[in-house]
Order: sequence, then structure tokens, then C-alpha cells
Amino acid sequence: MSGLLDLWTVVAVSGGAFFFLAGTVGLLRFPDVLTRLHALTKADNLGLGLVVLGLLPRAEGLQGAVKLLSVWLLVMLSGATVSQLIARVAGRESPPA
Amino acid sequence: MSTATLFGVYGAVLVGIGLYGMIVQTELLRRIVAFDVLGSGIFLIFGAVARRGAAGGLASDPIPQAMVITGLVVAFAATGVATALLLRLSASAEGVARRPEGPP
Amino acid sequence: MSEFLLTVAALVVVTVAIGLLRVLRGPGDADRIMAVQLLGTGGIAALLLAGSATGEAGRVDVALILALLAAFASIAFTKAPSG
Amino acid sequence: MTPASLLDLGIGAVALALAAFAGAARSSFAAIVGFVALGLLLALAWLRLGAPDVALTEVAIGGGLTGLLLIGAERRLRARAMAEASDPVSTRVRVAAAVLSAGVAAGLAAAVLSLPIPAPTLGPAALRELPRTGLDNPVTAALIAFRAFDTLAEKVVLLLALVGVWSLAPDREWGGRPGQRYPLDADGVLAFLVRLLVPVGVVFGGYILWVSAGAPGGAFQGGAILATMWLAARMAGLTDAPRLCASRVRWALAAGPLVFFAAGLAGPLVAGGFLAWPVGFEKPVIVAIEIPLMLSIAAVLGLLLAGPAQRDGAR
Repeated sequence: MSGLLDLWTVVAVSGGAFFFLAGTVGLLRFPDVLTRLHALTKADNLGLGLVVLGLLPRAEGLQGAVKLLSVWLLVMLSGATVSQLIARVAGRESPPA
Repeated sequence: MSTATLFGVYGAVLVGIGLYGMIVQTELLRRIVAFDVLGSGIFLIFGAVARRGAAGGLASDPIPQAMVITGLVVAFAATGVATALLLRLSASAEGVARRPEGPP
Repeated sequence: MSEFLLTVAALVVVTVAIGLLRVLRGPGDADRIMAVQLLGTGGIAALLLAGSATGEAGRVDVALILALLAAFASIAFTKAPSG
Repeated sequence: MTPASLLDLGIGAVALALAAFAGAARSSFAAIVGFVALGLLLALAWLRLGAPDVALTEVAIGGGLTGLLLIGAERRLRARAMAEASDPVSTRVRVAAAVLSAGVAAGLAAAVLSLPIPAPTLGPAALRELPRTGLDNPVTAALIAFRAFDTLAEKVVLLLALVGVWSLAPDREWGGRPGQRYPLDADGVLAFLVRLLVPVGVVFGGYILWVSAGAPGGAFQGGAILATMWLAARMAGLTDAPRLCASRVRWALAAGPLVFFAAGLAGPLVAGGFLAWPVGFEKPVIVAIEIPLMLSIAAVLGLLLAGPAQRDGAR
């Protein structure tokens, strides 16, 4: 059982790290602000999400698990809002044609 | 090199970077930032000292930790006073610039 | 297992730090804020990973504060250029 | 190389790169971005150094509040569009500064490398006295019991700093409201987020104080979170700063230090010394002090962030 859970941790955490890598590559390589924003949100939501899900089996009891999940929830919530605001800044800097 | 020593050396380098910035920056806000970088370096050296003092099941000596917490708060207060002074300075400079033939 | 988690934590830190090249390149403030947002999320992930590996007390609390405050740092940045 | 040392090296290398960037960046906006990012890396470093209490403070105050303060100042300076350009420093001065800074850094590094072995520590002494405080977290015990005098003096320093900031207000604005009035967020995105997150933040600030008896946390960190929530509510235009001459502002600032000081003065009567806590009642006394203390810290930090009065003055 613990072997399976460990496998889950390894798979999910690796997946999360992959999305961070992908988000960074996108942030550096994509041609304009809005596509870069798209890449960033993948790292925010999926990268951290998979890390959190992977660490869940190692959480300290129910309270630890709830805290872990609320970290993810907070980041998703604020990430959604902040990307709106960033897009607004981008629109101010170079108004869409 | 242990974790403590490693971060202590990083702290020393941070102090150097901050000090250099404080001397060569011409914008005052940038000098404040450099001052805060310098402060972070000093706190990190404290952290190294605290970590070396780990004993009796503690991961780190609590007394230097308490001092760093106090220091972080005071550094914030100092930054607050510095930025307020800077903003007041620029406001009065602006006032002078608006009245070219103002009082001497 | 904890070696694996620590390695991933180091990888994530270095990865998102490379993303900070966007802060250098810009061109706009929007790009800079994005790089910080990415670093914030990556930092949270690294905190959770490293904390889970070594079992330090209170590490999830640090991540929670970070999740709460990183959002407001980004908001302050987005508010900044408008004056 | 072990993964742990790989992580340490990575954190350190990125931190130094960010510090150099904060110094070398072309715009001050980018420099501040670099500084805030540095704060995040330092929080990781503090965790690696086994100091989660400091990591919390670094996240909340070192990077967080200081970053907000600097960003606010940068925005106002930019709005004024004042080129405060003085002459760039000459190459000779740069070289001299580089030599001096490298020398100082090398000296400090040498000092770190030659620290005595075994390292002196107050850890065992703190652990020995810990049961007498009724607390389980030695860092909280150091702040509120062993070195309570430092903490009390620090509260006074914070108030003095605030007096310093306030006294920079123009005469006609004295006692007025600090900072600008933010318009209500038009599209409602920010207002929505703030309405959602501020209650979470308030609960979490209280939680951080409450657990500090046995786990990382404390009045500073909780107060910093509350102060950030107040700033967020103002930025979304949901609330405005109070007039600084209002008596509720003054009482909010003074309540924490006053309670602390009063409890300290009661010490000689009930426990045999200034700032000594009565035997058997240490924990309730400490909690009773820390709650008003946190609220006062939140008020001080929030008002330091807001700056001097600049509108709606008394005259």
C-alpha cells in the first residue's frame, strides 16, 4: 500500500515539476503577452496542483491535508484574479488593435 | 561545508552587494532597496549562527531567531521612515520646480 | 523518497528562477509581474516539497501565508504603473 | 552531492543573482521586483536553517510588507515623473566601492568560517526554562518572556517610527487621512477577490497568533497579515483610511504597548520583577498580552505602509 502511495507521489510530483518547466519555457519563448499569460496559468494551477496532490499521502493527518488543499485553492483563486489584472496592465501598455 | 556555514557565506556576499549598491546608486529609492539587501545579509549571518547553535533537539538556537524577527520588523519601520522622507523630499522639490522665481 | 522530493524542490526553484529572465527582458511591466507570479507559485511548491521531505513544523503555514500574500504583492504590482 | 546540498546551493545561487539584479536593474520597478523575489528565496533559506518562525516573518514582513511599501513609493515617484537625476558615480568611485564591498564581504565570510567550535548556544538554557513559561515554542518564549524587555522596547521603536512618518505631513494636512483614496474597483475583479480573501486572511492572522504557543507563528506575523488585508481592502476601494487624529486610531496604536507595560509593572507585585509573569498563570497572561499586541502591531504596520497624512486635514 505504501509502495503504491509512494509511486503516486513520485508520478504526481514529477508531473507538477514538468508543468513548472513548461510554464517557464512558455514564459520565455512565447511571442506575446497573452500567450505568455496562458503558459503561466498552467504552471500556477496544474504545476502546484499536482505537487499538492502528490504530497497529500504524506500530509500530517486530516488538518495537514486540508491545509495543503487550501494552499492550492488560494493560489487558484488569486491566480485567476491576478491574471485578469495582468491582462489589464498588458492592455494598457499595448492596446489591442 | 555545512548548511549553516554555506548560508552564512551567502549572507556575507549579500552584505557586500548591498553595500556596493548603497554607495554607487544615484536614485534614492534604489539606495533604500540596497540598504534592505544589506540588512537581509546580516540577518542571514545571524541565521547561520543560530543554526550552528542547534542543541538539545532544537533545529536552531531560539535566541538569535527572536533577535532576527525583531530586526526584520525594525528594518521594515526604518524603510517606512526612509520612503516617507524620500516622498516628502520629492514633493518639496516639485513645489520648488513649479515656482521658478520663488523664495530664495 | 525525501531525496527525490528535495531534488524536485531544487529543480523547481532553479526552473522558475530562470523564468525571472523575463524580469530582465520585459518588455512591459505585465511580463515582469508574470515572472514574479510564477516565482511565487514555484516558491510555494518548493516550500511544500522541501518541508514534506524533512518534516519541518509549520512549513504548510509558511506556504499558506505565501499563497495569501503573493496574490496581494502581484495586485500591488498591477496597480503600480497606473499611478 | 546530496539533494539537500543541491537545494541549498540552488537557493543561494538564485538569491545572490536576485540581489545583484536588484542592484543592477535599469528601472527601479524591476529592482523592487527583484527584491521581493529575493525575500521569497530568503524564506526558503530560513526553512533550511531550521527557523520556520523567521521564515514566516520574512514572507510576511521582509518581502511582503517591505515590497508593498517600496512599490507604493515607486508609484508615487513615477506619478510625479520627477527625474531626480544626479550625476552618475565616477568610475574611480565605483572601483573603490567595489573594493570596499568585496573586502567587507570577505571579512564577514572569514568571520563566519572561523566561528568557534563547538558553537556557543542558548538553546539548552531556553529549553530548561521553557516549562516555566507554559509555552512549547522556544522562539515565542524568547520574544514574550525571556527577552520581553526587547519586545516592549521594539513596540516603542515602531511607534517612534510612526511618529517620524506622521511628522512629515504638511502642516495643513496634519491629522488628516494618509495615502490616496482608491476608487472602487470598476470591473469588480479586485473587489471580488478582496471580499473573498480578507476574511480568510483575518482568520489566518488569528490562527498564526493562536498556534504560536506551540508552533511557528506569533504576534508580528499575525499583525503583518492583518495589515496587508487592510491595505488590500483600501486598494480595492472598499474602505478608506481613517483620519489620523481620530481617537480610535490613537487607542488602537497604544493599546498593545500599554497592556504590555501595565502587565510588566504588575510584575514586581505578583512575580517579583519587572516583566516577570506570575507563576502558574504565565500562559493566560501571555495570551492576554499578545492579543492586543497583535492588533496594535497590525495598526502600526498598516499606518507605516499608508504614510503621512495628505488629505482631509484638520485645518
